[in-house]
This record gives sequence, structure tokens and C-alpha cells, in this order.
Amino acid sequence: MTEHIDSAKTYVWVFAALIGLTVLTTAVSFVDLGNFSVVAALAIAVAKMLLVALFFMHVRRSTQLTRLVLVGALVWLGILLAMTLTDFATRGTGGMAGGVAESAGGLLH
Amino acid sequence: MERETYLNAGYGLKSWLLTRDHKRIGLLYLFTITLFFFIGGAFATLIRMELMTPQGGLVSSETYNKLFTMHGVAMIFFFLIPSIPATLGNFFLPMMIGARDLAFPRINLLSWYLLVVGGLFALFAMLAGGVDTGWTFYTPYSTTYSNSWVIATALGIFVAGFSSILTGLNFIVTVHRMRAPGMTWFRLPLFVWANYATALIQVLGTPVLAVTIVLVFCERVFHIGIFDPALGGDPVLFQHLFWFYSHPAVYIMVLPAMGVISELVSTFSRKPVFGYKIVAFSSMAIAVLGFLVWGHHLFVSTQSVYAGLVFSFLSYFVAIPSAIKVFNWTATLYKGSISFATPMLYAFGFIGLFTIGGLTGLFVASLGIDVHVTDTYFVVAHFHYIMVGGTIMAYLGGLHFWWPKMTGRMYPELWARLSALVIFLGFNLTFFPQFILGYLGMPRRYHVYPPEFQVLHVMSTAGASILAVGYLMPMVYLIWSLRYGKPAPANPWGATGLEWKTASPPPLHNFDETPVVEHEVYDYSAVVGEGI
Amino acid sequence: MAGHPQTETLALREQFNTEAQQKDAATLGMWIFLITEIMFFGGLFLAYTVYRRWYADTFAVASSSLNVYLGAANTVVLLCSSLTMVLAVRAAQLGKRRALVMFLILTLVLGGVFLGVKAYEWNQKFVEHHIPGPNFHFEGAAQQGPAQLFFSLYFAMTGLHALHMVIGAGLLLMLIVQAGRGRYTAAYMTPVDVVGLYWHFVDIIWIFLFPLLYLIDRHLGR
Amino acid sequence: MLFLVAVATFFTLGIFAAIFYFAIRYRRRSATELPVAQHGAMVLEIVWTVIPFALTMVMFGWGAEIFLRESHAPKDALQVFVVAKQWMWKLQHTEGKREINELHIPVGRAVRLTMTSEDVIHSFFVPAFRTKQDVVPGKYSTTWFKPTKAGKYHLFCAEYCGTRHSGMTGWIYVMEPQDYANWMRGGAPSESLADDGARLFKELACANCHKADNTGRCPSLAGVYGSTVKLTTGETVTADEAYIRESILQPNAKIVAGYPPAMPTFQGLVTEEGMLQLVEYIRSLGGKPAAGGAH
Repeated sequence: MTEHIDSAKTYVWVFAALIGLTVLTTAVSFVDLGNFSVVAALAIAVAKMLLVALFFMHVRRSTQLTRLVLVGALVWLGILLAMTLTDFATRGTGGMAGGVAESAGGLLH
Repeated sequence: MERETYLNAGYGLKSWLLTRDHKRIGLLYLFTITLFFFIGGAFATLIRMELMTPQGGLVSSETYNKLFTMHGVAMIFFFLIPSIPATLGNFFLPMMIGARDLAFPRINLLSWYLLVVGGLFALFAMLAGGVDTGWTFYTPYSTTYSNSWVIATALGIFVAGFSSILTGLNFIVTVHRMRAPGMTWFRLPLFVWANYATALIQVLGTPVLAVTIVLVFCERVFHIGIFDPALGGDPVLFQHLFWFYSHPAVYIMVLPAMGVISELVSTFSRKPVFGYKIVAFSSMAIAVLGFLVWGHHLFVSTQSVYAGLVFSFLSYFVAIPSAIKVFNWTATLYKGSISFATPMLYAFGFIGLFTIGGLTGLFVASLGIDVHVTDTYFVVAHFHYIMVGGTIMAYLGGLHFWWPKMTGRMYPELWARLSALVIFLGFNLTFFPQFILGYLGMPRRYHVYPPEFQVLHVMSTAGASILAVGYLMPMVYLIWSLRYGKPAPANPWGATGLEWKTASPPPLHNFDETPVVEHEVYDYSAVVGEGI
Repeated sequence: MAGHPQTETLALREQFNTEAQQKDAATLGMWIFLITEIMFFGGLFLAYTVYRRWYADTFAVASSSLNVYLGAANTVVLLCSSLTMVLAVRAAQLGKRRALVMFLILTLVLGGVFLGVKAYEWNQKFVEHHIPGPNFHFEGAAQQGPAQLFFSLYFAMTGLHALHMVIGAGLLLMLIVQAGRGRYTAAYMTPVDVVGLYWHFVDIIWIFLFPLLYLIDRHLGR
Repeated sequence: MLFLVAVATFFTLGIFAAIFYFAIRYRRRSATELPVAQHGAMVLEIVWTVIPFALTMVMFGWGAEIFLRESHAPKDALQVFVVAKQWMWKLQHTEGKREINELHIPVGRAVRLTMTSEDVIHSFFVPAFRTKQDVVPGKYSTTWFKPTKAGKYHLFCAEYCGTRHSGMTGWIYVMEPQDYANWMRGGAPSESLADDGARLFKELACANCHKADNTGRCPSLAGVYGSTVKLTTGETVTADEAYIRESILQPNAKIVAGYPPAMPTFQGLVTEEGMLQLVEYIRSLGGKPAAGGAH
């Protein structure tokens, strides 16, 4: 198995992109984009993750299996979040168990 | 001169405690989980004795609560989860794919040590005064109100969780990278498929349990509020996190059992498993779908109605691959050459009990019925049918099946058949009445109960005493066989797996030559005439 | 016994047939370990998502009390360490021992800087009574409970991340010693490769923690 | 239920019968016999995938239908408030009658429970009514039932709640309407729940700001219950039990549009029982019924 060795220049370019995105995401956070600011922050984070994974972690040149592992993990993370939110996002709608709104706080102390 | 085997390749404590041989580690696990099985069994005995009378005279309610908690913790985390994968899987998975060892032998040893350390934490908690939260550790009881050894127990489970993760990791890499030449994916025995699917669950699910335990720990020690309603936290979030692991954990326990049954049914009917690929894929389907259904533990927990509908709907999907397996096993028997050797008796027992356990699962998955039966003895009976009737039957079946290979000795067949029968009868007498109890409204985790439930409780206790005898019998005669059993041939059952191609007990590196696989899986024409 | 070496050499362990097989297994093993890490942090991300939805305003106010410039600077430090790490892997691939040692030391130093800044930030929280517990007090928020939830999640997430950094630093130290002894060659540098994967992964976790904790809704909080 | 039992029994017996029949019919007759290998049959696989799946979908639909029906209480339901704590049930009728570990209700009328817990999670379980609902600290959960036969029925706590979990039981007395009316009149005269709430409302000086004629600094509470309230954020919420509770404990979380965030928190000043009384008082001031998922 021969390995492809990336040039140092590639890495430095990727690094520069990562720094650029960091500056961008910090700057954007000061601008009021409404709900879109969450989307922007997460989209930039995903872009940075892809850069690190594809170049620094060599997913770009890795086997199909490694990619499957990575995608699988993200899908499972999605299951954890999405399926739990089927509960949390729909409380307070459609009936009595839902009458249990997310009333916060209590009187324990 | 004696042949060199993995058993006589080294003597002394050090050769065992520092071994990297997957076979020896498998035996270390066997020893450890047997210990925990009998500890958990002792708690169960006390529980059943206590429940003979409705007014609860034998132990105090505080003690009773600790008993069922520690029964659950010992049995689930330190017996059932490591049971088949870490003993039989550890021993036979590398052999079945024709490898010399797992991919990471040192990590394999580490995971045994982690189980032991976790077990010691749990034992410490038990001896120091016990823990009374239920094995489910529901907040805020576990984080704020319980005055028992929650942290020590939780730490034990946390550490044991990493043992489970590392075993899963090792299995996945081993199956991917260590197969012998010619051992294609569709020549893998179904036991390997099942353990592979299990390993996926271990790797994907257990970390969520780990982080949940970290949060419970922080909540209890620092009062950080994540699950505390007083600070705006939600106790139901804990239940989501907990069951995200703990429902798939049921499949960690039962999938390897299904793998064992596939081997047994095929070997003792001398036929390939009917619908091999379907059975293999159904294991994978269970591993995936098993992650989508955890909310069915939360139907009455104030989860939203919509989420209840979604989780109930998906729960029925996971029933299908299980049903497919049962149908395929039954079809395998058709026109087979069926032997009634002990492992096959256990396999019959498994199929019967698993069928009942699985079908009652349809009851609890149904929203309308679950409201009535959840948190009652119906649920208790249901999961004991799956875990005890299913997993332990398969575990014992597999242990008998592979015992000659592991030890080089045959067990006494007559005693073994008798024990299989006793266990089957004792099990049904113990747990079938509990379905009725639950339907009548007997809540679980009750120390005292209304007198009208007593008759069924006494039946259950009577069954449990028979069951206890049934479990002690193999313990005795298997140990007896180590010294007095007949020497076992390489392939006593006429089975087809690679593990039977090598001597009993196997040599240190499993095979004298790396095997090359030329036959399809379960090709009995290649082994005709072998076996006794 | 044919088919495998009788004694283990450093490079090839007895259960493997070829070095390629061994390297593949180690890499796959590390990737699968990283899956478990994703799921581990996933539980925290879930708790964060749930409570942020419930207490969006309080979270915004609490988030704004964090020092965004320190957070951004630390992100840059960590990205630098990822660069030096990947250059270390490259040096190992090329068999350049001195460059390998140098880049590993640089990575370690940058990791140390990150942890130092983190420790400074935590100390600030301590001074400001933003540590969850009985003495918690956050002036900016009407709801003390949810404000405490934010800081609980902040400490849980950054704390576990820092723990991973410490473990990573330990691994780097081990690599530096071994590399100094000339243990790694262009043909055998799997440990460097695998630790590299781990280090980049810890970087990725921070790439998400930074916006989630420091940035989202910053404009609302002022 | 019967359908499920029938399906389960059918499959259990079917599988058992098939195993027994095959095991005996095809038992091994010689040590060397080799049966013909059969590798599977796709048609068969599809059949035994599709049929069980169809059956389970029937089960799902039917169970879901019951569940949905159970999640909406009728509008005319009697209101009972329940506070659970280790290890007792405290129940209070709207008329003010209090009970501990006992609940008296008339036959033939729907009863809606609004429940909360003072400490850990409990679960209100009456096997005879096929009803069970967890009672969770920090929030209200609700359930309802309609007894059809007079008698005395078990009440259990079904969610493990600590040392005396199994002692947290009680009785539901379902009475003929006349007996119920007598029972309600008997005993010490009690103020209605709303009256209790009114007294508390005065004691806590709520009326200083929440003036009935809407001249106070805060919105009048008449007619608020069940109505849709517009917030400063532009969002709207339904003023149900949970919203009222939240507004008392965390007044600044959701502020009504047009009003300043002037209200102090009453966290720690109102017990769970007091909270239910206040909610009932506000409900008694009129407004649309929010009962039973009228959202």
C-alpha cells in the first residue's frame, strides 16, 4: 500500500482557511441575523469540521469504510438529537400529556 | 508427550492475569460473570422469598429496595451484557473467522480488567450498604433523595461500560480486518454476524450511558441542575439519555443469544440456516432499529403525545426482524436431521421463551395497553422472558455446545438434558404468573402488596426455587467434567465452523496453519460422518 | 508453526499477517473509538439543545458573559496545534526524525497554551461566582436556575474537552520520547498517525463548542 | 387486548406446534444421515415479513387510538388536584374538600386530575380504570377517567419513589351520585379550592397590582384562564395551568405585551398546594375552559 503524502503547502492553505473561518464566525456573531445567526455559526463550524476531517485527518484519501464510519456516527448523533426532540419540540401540543408544558422551576427548596 | 494447548502453554497466576490470549481472557470473563450471576441470583432468591407473603416480614422495605436494585445492576451490567459476547464471543469469534487472535489483544485484556474494576466498585457499594435507586437510576431520586451508595455503583457501571465499548471496538475491527483467506462476509457464521451487530450497538450506545452517568455524578456531587426541576432542569431528559442506551442494551444482551441459536439450530439439524442472508441482515436491522424505539419506555412519563405515537410506531418495526429469525429457525428444522443433544434442548427452550417474550413485547409497545401494564409485573415478566428465558438459555446452550472445545472434555449428557428441562419448567413457573399479576395491576418494585396477589406470588417463588436448582446443576457437573469428563474429539457435533477444524482444546495460536476457507457456510456435506 | 513469526518484532504483532493489515486495523480502531467520543459528547450536545430551546434568552445573556476574544484566540491556538500535528504526521511519513520531534513538541506546547488560557477563563468564572453550586450568582439574568444550567453545561463541556486535551498531551509526550529514540520510521509510524487522528478530533469538538458556548445569540445578550 | 392475546397465542402455539412436529418427525435416525440443504425461499420470507407487519400495524393503530382518546378529557369533567410526595397522595376537590390517600368520586362522571410532585417522580395508577400517569416534580401532568361501577378500587404509586414506595397506596371510592353529594356535604365545612386561592391571592398581596378593573400596574386576571395572551416578544401563549404556574414562579420569563416586568418571583413562597389553589382561583375568575386539550 503506497501512501500519498500531501505537501506542506496544502496543509498551510487549509490552516489559513480555518483561521479565516474562525475570524468570520466571530465577526458574524456580533451582527443580528435573527434566527439565521445559529444557522450561520453552525454552518461555519461544519465547514471547519469538514476541512479538518478531509485534509488533516486524511478522510479525502481514506477507504470507503472510514467514510462510512464517520457518516454513520453523524447519523447516530442525529438520531439521538432528532428523536429526543420529537418529544421536547412537541410538548404542549395535542392533548393532555402535552398539557404538561415545559413549566420551569419548582418549589423544592 | 502431551500436545501443547492454550491451557498448558503456561501455568501460574501471571500466565492468566497477564495473558493476551483471547481464549484465556474468555475464560477469565466466564469466571467473573459466573460470580456475578450467583451474586445477582442470591439477591433474586431473597426477593422471591420476601414476596411469598404480602405483608413483607422477611426484610425491611429499605433492604428490599436495595435487593432489587443490586439484582438488576449485577445481572444486567456485570452478567448479561458481557455474558455471550465477552465469554463465548471472545473465545470463538476469532476462531470462527480463522484468526489467531482479536485485533487488539492488549485492549482485550484491558477490557476484562475494566469489568473487574467496575465490578469491584459495585461490590464495594453492595457491601458498604447497598444502593436503592433501581437499576434505572431515575432522577431526581438518584441525584437528590437517595441516601445510598449511588456514586460508587454509578462509577462501577461507568467503568464497566468502557469494558463493553472496548470489546465492541475490538470485535468490529477484528471482523473487518482479521478474516482468514476465503472467509467472505457471507461465509461468516451467524454467530459472528450477531456479535458484529452487537458490537455496533456497544460502540454507538454505551458512550451515551457514560456521559449520562457523568451528569448524574455531577448533579449529585455539585448540584449542577441538569436534571433538577428546582433549577429548571428536566428529569425526563435523563430518561431519554438513559434509554437511548438501555433500550439498545436489550439487544446487546439478546442479539448474541440469537447468534448462538442460529449455530445450534443449524448444527443439530445438519442443515444450513434457512434464509442465511435474511437472518444475517435481520441482526443488522435489529441493531439499527433498536436505536429508534427508546421512547416506548416513556409513554406515561409526560413525554409528548406525538413522541409517544412516533416511538410506538417504530417499536413495531423492530419486532419484525425478530419474528423473521424465529420463522427461519423453525423452517431450518423442516426436513432436517434433528438431534436432541443438550444444546439443542436449550435452543428449543430459547425459541419458545423468546417467542413469548417477543410477542408480549407487542403488548407493551401498544400505547393503549402500555398505559395499563407499564411499571407492573407484566413488564417484569416480559423482560425476564427475553433476558433470562432468551439470553441465559442461549448462553447455557452455547456453553454446552462449545464446552468440549474450550475444555477438551465432554459433560455428562444425561445430567445436562435434565438441567435444561428443569430450567425450562422452573422458568415458566416463575415468570408466567407474573404476566397475570401485572395484568391484574400488581406494580413492580413493591415490598408489600395487597393480599389478593399472594397466590400468584407463591407460584412464582415456587418456580424460582426450581429454577435455582436448575442453574446450580450445570455449575456442578460442568466443574465435575473438567476432571472426570470424557476427552472430547475435535468435532463432537459434526459442526461446520472453523473452530471445530482445530483440536479440542485448541492450540495456543488456534490453528496450526492459517485456515483457508473453501466451503460455503454451514456446508454439512464437508463434515459428514464427523461427530459422535 | 508457519505463517507467523515466532517472536514479536516491534513493528508487527503476532496476530497480524502483514504490516498493512496491522496499520489498517489500528486506524480503523481509532476511527471507531472516535465514534464513541462523538456519541459521548452527543449526550451533552443534546442537553444543550434542549435547554437552549427552553431558556433561549437566559442562555443568550449568560453566553455573552464569556470572553469571546479569549475564546477566539484559543480556537486559533488549537487550530495551530492541529497544523503542527499534521506536519508531524507528514514528517513521520517522510521519515524525518528531527522534524517529527520538533512538530510534536510544538503541538504539545500549543496544547499547553490552550489549557492555560482555559484555566484563566475558569478562574474568572470562579471570581465571578459563575461556578454552579450553592454560591452561584449571575447578575444579568432574571432566572438564576437556567443561568446556572448554562454554566453547568459550559463547565461540563469545556471540562470534558480539557480532559481529552490532557490525555492527548500525555499521548504526545509518549510519542516525543519514542520518536526521540528513533522508534518511528517511514515504514512504521502508526502511533503517530493514530494520535494525530485523536488530536484533530479533539480540535473538531472545540470547533463546535466555541460557537455554541461563546457565539450563538451574542448579539441578543447585549 | 383480545386481539393481541389472540395473535400472540396463535403465533406461540403455532411455533411450538411446528417445533414439536418437526423435531419429532425429522429426528435424527442415523449418525451419518445428511439432509438436503435448503438455503431459503424468498417468497416465504416475504410472506412472513409482510403478514406480521400488517398485524402489528393494526395493533399500533388500535393502541394509538385508545391513547389519543385517553389524552383528551371531556369538558365537563370534575376537577381534582393531586400533589404527590414521599410517600403520600394529597388530593383536593374544586369544592375545597381535601383527602389523603383516598379519593371519593361519583359514578358515571369523568374526572380530570391535575397532578404535580413535591419531590421525586411518582405515578398515579388505578388498575381498575386502566389509567397510569407519571407525576413529575416541576410540572403538571394530567389524566382522566370515567368510573362506570360503584365500588372501592386500588390506587398505587407505580413509579419507584424511595423507601416506602410500596406504602404509597390508597383507595378510590366510586359512589352513587346521591352518596357522593352526601359525602361532599359531610365532614368539616371547607372552603372551596378557589376560595382558598382567593385568600392566598390577598395574603400574597397579588391584588395590589392585579386589580380586577384593570387599573393596576399589571393585567387583570379576569377571563385570562384559557385565553390567548400576547407577549412582549410578539409570541402568543395559551394561559393554561402551566403558564400561570410559570408566571408566578418566573414572572419575567413570558411578559404580557404592554406591561413592565414588574412582578417579583414567588418561588419558595408558594407551596405546590397553594399553587394549585391560586390556579383554581384564577380559573374561577372566568375565561374559556382550557381543560383537556382545548388548545
